[in-house]
Amino acid sequence: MGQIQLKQVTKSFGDVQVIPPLDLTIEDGEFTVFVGPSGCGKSTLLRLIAGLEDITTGHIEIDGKDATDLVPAKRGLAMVFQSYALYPHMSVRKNIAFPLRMAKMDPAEIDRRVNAAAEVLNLADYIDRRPGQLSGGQRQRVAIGRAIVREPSAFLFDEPLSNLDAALRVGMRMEISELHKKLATTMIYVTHDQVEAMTMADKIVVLQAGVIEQVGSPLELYRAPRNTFVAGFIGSPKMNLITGDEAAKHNATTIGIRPEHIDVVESGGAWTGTVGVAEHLGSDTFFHIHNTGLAEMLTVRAIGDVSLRHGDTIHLNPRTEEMHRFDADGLRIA
Amino acid sequence: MGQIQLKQVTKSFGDVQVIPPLDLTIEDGEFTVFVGPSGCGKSTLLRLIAGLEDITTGHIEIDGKDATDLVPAKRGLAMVFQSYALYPHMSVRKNIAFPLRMAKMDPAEIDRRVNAAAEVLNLADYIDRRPGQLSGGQRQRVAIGRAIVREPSAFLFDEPLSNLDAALRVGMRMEISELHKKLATTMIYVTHDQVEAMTMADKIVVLQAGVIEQVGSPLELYRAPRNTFVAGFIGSPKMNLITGDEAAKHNATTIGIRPEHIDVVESGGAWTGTVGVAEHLGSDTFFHIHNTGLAEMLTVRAIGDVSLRHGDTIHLNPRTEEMHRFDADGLRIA
Amino acid sequence: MATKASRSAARLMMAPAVILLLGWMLVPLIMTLWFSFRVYLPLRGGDQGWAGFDNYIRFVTSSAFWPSVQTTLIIVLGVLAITVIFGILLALLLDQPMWGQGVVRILVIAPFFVMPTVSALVWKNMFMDPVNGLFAHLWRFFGAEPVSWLSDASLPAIVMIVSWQWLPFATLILLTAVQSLDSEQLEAAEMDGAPIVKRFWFIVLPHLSRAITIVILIQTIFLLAIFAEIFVTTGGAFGTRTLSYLIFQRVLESQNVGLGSAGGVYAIILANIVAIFLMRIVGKNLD
Amino acid sequence: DAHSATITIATVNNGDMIRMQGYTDQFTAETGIAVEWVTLEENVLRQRVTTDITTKGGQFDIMTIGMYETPIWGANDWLVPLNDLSAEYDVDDILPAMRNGLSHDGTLYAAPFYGESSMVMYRTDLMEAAGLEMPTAPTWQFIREAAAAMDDPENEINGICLRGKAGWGEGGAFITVTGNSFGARWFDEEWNAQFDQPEWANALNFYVNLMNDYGPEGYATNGFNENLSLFNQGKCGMWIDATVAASFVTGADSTVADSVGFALAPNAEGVEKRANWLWAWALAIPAGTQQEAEAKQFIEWATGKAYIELVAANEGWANVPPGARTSLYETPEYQAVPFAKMTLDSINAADPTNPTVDPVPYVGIQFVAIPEFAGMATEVSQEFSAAYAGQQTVEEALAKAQAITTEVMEAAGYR
Amino acid sequence: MARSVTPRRKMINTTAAWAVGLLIFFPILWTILTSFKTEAQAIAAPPIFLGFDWTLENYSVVMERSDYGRFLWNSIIIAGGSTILGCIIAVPAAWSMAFVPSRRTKDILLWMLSTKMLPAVGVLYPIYLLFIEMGLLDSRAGLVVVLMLINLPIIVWMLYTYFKEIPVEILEAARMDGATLKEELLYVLTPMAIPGIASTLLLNFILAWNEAFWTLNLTAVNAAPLTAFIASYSSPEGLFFAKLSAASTMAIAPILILGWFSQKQLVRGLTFGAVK
Ligand SMILES: Nc1ncnc2c1ncn2[C@@H]1O[C@H](COP(=O)(O)OP(=O)(O)OP(=O)(O)O)[C@@H](O)[C@H]1O
Ligand SMILES: Nc1ncnc2c1ncn2[C@@H]1O[C@H](COP(=O)(O)OP(=O)(O)OP(=O)(O)O)[C@@H](O)[C@H]1O
Ligand SMILES: [Mg+2]
Ligand SMILES: [Mg+2]
Repeated sequence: MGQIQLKQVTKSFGDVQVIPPLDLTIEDGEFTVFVGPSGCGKSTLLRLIAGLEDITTGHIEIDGKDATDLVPAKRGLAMVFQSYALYPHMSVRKNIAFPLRMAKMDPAEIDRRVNAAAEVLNLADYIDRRPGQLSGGQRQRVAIGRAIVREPSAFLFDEPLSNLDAALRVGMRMEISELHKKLATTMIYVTHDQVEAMTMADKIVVLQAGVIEQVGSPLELYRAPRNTFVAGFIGSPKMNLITGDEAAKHNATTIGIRPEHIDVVESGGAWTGTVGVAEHLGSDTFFHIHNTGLAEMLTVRAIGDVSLRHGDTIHLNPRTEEMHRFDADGLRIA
Repeated sequence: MGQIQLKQVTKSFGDVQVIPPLDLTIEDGEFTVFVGPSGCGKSTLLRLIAGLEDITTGHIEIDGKDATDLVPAKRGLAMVFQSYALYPHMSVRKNIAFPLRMAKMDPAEIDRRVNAAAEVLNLADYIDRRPGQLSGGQRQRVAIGRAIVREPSAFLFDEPLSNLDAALRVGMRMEISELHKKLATTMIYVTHDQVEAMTMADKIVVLQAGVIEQVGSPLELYRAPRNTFVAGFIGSPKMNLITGDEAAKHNATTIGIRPEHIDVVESGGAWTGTVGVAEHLGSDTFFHIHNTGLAEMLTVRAIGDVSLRHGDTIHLNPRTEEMHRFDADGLRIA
Repeated sequence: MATKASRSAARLMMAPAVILLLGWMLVPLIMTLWFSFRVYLPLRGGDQGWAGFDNYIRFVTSSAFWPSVQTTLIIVLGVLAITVIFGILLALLLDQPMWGQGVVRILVIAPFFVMPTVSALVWKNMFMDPVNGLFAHLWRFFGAEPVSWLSDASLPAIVMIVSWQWLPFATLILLTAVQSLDSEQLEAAEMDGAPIVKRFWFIVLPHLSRAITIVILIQTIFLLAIFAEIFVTTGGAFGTRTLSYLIFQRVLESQNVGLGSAGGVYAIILANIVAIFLMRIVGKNLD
Repeated sequence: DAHSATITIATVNNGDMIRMQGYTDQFTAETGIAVEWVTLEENVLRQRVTTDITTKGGQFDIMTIGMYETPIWGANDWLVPLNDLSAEYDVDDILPAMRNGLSHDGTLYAAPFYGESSMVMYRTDLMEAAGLEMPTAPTWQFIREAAAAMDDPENEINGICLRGKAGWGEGGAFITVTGNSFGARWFDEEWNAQFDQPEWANALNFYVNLMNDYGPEGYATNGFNENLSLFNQGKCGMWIDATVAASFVTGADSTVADSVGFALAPNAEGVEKRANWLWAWALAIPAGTQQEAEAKQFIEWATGKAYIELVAANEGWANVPPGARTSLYETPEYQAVPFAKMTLDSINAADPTNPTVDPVPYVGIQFVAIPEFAGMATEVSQEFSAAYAGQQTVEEALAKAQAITTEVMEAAGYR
Repeated sequence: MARSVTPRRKMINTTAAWAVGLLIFFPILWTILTSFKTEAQAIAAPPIFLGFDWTLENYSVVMERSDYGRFLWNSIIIAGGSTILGCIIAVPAAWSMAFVPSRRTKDILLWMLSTKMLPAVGVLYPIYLLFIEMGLLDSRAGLVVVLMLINLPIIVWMLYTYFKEIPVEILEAARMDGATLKEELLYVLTPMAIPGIASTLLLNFILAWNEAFWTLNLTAVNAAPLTAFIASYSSPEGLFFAKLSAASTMAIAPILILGWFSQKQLVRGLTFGAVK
């Protein structure tokens, strides 16, 4: 169980309305990701759901029951914080057991649940250490463990991986995805890393300044961004957004073409330019291309190692079927 | 000028030898990157070169002259620190001018050089601000500016980008590359991000526990890793390393195949498995595959969006020409 | 950062402070030790010769010795208890959002600025005086018999005066510590179902333990030496004679420097016992 | 030369001394000698000057000391003998009791600035209302009767106010003279402490009962100042204390100035010694000062007859420093001051060389002029104060006093 | 992220905090008020809070009786001098401890603190004799040295904790940039530690200002600070509450005012740099 509904929810801090009226439904078992630029209200929204902030107007329903005025502990939600928010003076075991102790659960049952969670999260070896003696990834796992044992109806994650280094982030990302598969519990996940959003989400909610720009599955957003904001935000490297004459040719104010949808050809091709920086990763090569006659610099991805270097001339062919068109308001032209 | 030679250099902290005897030559004008896991001694090595730590035994030569006992300031090297290490109480201008003031340079000449550096690094607009009023990227640029003005014979960078967020990191990475092109000065760059290593380096030095595992150009390391450690370290996602029967088939103890060198096919194929996690990025799809009959889980990259999901059966064809073979000691078999 | 050059520079730069303090410790200490083995009576013309351990024996066997140790400990522990407990409560209160926080903070710190002599005088005369003191008026207003604080409740009165002076210090250290508590930890506990009292007990208090240690360490150092407060208020009467006041009486009132010096040596020993004890805890609790 | 000389004087923050500071400009104008004052509270002053004199610190050219310190310091040759003062200063005019008390082996070491004994001050209006009349020489029994009659807690009037504050010069002095008037003494002729004798028990029990019954709240912490302010506020029927208080209780700060009467300090029935003490604040010159001549000049000025006239001219006769000079008491104007006669009688009733009923080996009435006394008596008085405060019984206090005294006397080698 | 609170909650906090703050401040406030009363009003029953005839008479009496300016000046010189001298000695020591730590660093630091436990009354005689010997009695220089020594452990400790917050890398950067040790301390470390040094200076200024044992015992005239000034008002004959209050106010006012203007540094300083 874990359906969450926001109905005309707003939030103001003093006189500043951070969230204008907003409606959103998160279905039971869904993995929903909130993305958006810094300060757009992702954390605020999550905290409203958690009950850590009072909503200014509107209603929140959890599993169909009004939870607007419920204290956090009574909402049956568990939260994993960016800073992990572990209790530094308690061992891993005590950290994980804390919510159960607070619920005055039977000690034997507490033990059972803590051990089960430690098992699932591979924490058994560290169970008697303090958080200070753990690595970032291990700490994150403890935080998740503390959330799991409560068997909440939904998990809330606020940028849980942003303090980890790249390699660990990839690992933890998969662990959380697998956990979601295993538990099938509703999860709401805040991030500003669009790779995390794309790989983990069942449903992505793109926010800007407290307003929902688009809601949909990752591939829906990738394939049909509703506006230039979403187009620029989803996909890495960023979609090339081209204005001016080239766009006019396609009856649009702006056209968008992703780097991976531009082919490097031996000769000919629609566009020609010079290579600025060529980044050879082995698996791929990224070219940053100048002097194409377009107003904007282009980014192009070539598969494998393409031996063009700084200053070379490059011929490019955009795949027109993958092109996105936007009108003067930045909205997608179907 | 800026050739740096380490001859039989060792470093011990107390009784712990962190760097066993090590020889390394960095050629003038080269962009050398030190990579390796955390704690392998990258920073220590850089600090030995800088003179911020005494070497325990061995010699360091800069431009052919013994610099072993020279104080840092006399080595003609400039260092850019991970934390930027700007002087918070000085304006950008004063920060950049500081090494020149210490060298008792003529004020007019100081001005000229500072302005030139600010020009190159696009800092002119912030020249009178304090570091506290700058963004991370701008601070990093100031740190570089402070290094540039001294016209050192080599630059030393210790993870200069690790405090920046992903997007900025990409930008600064390119700026540093371009700077290297412009100045053509020796640069030694420490990172543990292998994408940075691949895209920036002329020469990568892979370290493990103070020992050099391999030295070579990025693509050399990508194409012909000398051992399993380098193979696993260079390339993202990591190379699949497979042991057991499958390896024996190829007369090796371990075989390696990169995710991008395994093709997903409709049917047939050498290997068959079930999809564990499928990460759909739009531009690529990463599959983590179980039950292939191999001892290890496989990671596979498919270009574009491939609509296989968790639990689906997948057919794979490794490109045998891209396969790497390693012996029982983990060394490459030619 | 540790090259040979910087290490030797460090040694050199530490030297002045270390040498000065060593001198400040050793010179008086040696002189005190010397006096303590002499019959030294200034009013009888000074040094009267070797005393052996007489001074030491006389000092501990004096009926005043153990009570004075006890008084010292009561005052130190009493003040520590009050300042720590009220300091925590005040820190929690001041951490809350409010109007005029800066002004309130200044009001709370103010007692720290007041010279111990002045504060003792003010408390003694204007508050604790059983006839004209403000407390006496207050007691009478409620129909109670005024208390002669400095005789009938002398130790509590001194503990109160000293606590008033040190409460700001404790409050501020604890406030800084409270402010450094990651609010996410409290929110996590809230989500975990811990009510406010349990959040205090399980999260806030353990977080404050380091700050509490520091309060205890520094206050103890200062409290072992309090003098003016006692000199001004009770002059050591009514069971308020601390060890350092007893030494004062021996040296200055009785003009027996030898005996007082022996007391001084005992005080140093006591201080060091306390110090070692404290530093054990602090050593563990610092960084 | 004298014109650039500056002398430094350590003094106590008493009203008379502070008044004198106000007049030092005149001294400087007359002599060209500048004066620097170090004014300190009595206890601090004592601690400060004792340290300085015993270590020969040389911080002061003149010190304000009392009758207790002078003979001891004089005996150690720490003070400059005042045997060559000018003729016009008229040393012989100093009251004999004062002169004896401030001398050692017949040499004067300090010049009295003012002197005092103790006496009874009482409220004539309250006595009258109670239908009693104060004899000139009352007994303790009468004092108790009168206290009972005047005690009026309803109107915040205590029958009697007495010193209880710890400190040898405060409550210590008072209880010692009370002891004298009950026939008690500190030591017998072999320096044996006498607190185990019945006279002390009688004296202390009488005092405690009297104060518990008719004394103010918290008298155990009351000293001269506290009692003065109580009396001035009209909260005491009687007060037995220093004769110098007379000018304050009849002065401007007093609410009862018009109805104060005076009587000799009391004695217990059948005991010939009264509870009189003898004290002087005197100016002395530490040996070794570079400014001996200037210091003498100042002493002659401050303790001379002219100064008394100067104050009389400016502030009235009631405010001149009392108790030092015979001539003052022969001045008709001063004889008109209500407390003059009683002060002189009280001073004359005190005999430092023969302070107790039974013979003693020491000099001093409210103190014992030996170096160990101050420390020892302070501790003893602290035990007594604890008894006043009800923290221990009179018997316990006396037992402790006996132990403390014996301990000190043994340590000091008297026995 | 601090949670937002309702105005009602804030109002309750404000009321409670102000009540407690005023209660703690009350003795000082009462002293200041009393200093403007006449002696009779000062002991009036019931006590008069504000409705009295404000008078400056007590202040003029005090000013007339003692040379307040000289006491004040001595206090400033002694407290200021000892603090600055202490800083000059402590900065290099703290630098060493913070940036070139050795196994004994912590022991040395704790040893330094333990020297503060020496009972002052026990060593008055030796020190007095030393002072006579060296001719330092009643000299500001002597007091500056003594108070400096008393506070040195605290100064070293505070600076040490502040310096530890400064990343070593910045000093290393200066070294790479060619700064000598002296330049490193002068141009980089000290300016960066200014807030910490300011707090240290302030706190030790207060501690030195309020030190009453040595300042009283080692001075007479020339070097006597405000602690000696107050010792002449503590219990004279007669009514003295108002004059005592005036003198007390004059003794603590400079520090109160200083505290008011520098409360931020002070708050930092009062925590001895020990807690962040
Ligand atoms: N307690 C608060 N008081 C006032 N304004 C606040 C408060 N909390 C958040 N805000 C404001 O609300 C807006 C949304 O903040 P929020 O933290 O939700 O953004 P975010 O999307 O989580 O950003 P980030 O990616 O940086 O974490 C911001 O403009 C922020 O300044
Ligand atoms: N001052 C020191 N004293 C003792 N050991 C040290 C010191 N500095 C570094 N080490 C040890 O030397 C080894 C190498 O450290 P170094 O900092 O060079 O690693 P690194 O490769 O830079 O790691 P990272 O990627 O985490 O920065 C580590 O094991 C570290 O613990
Ligand atoms: Mg956020
Ligand atoms: Mg490193």
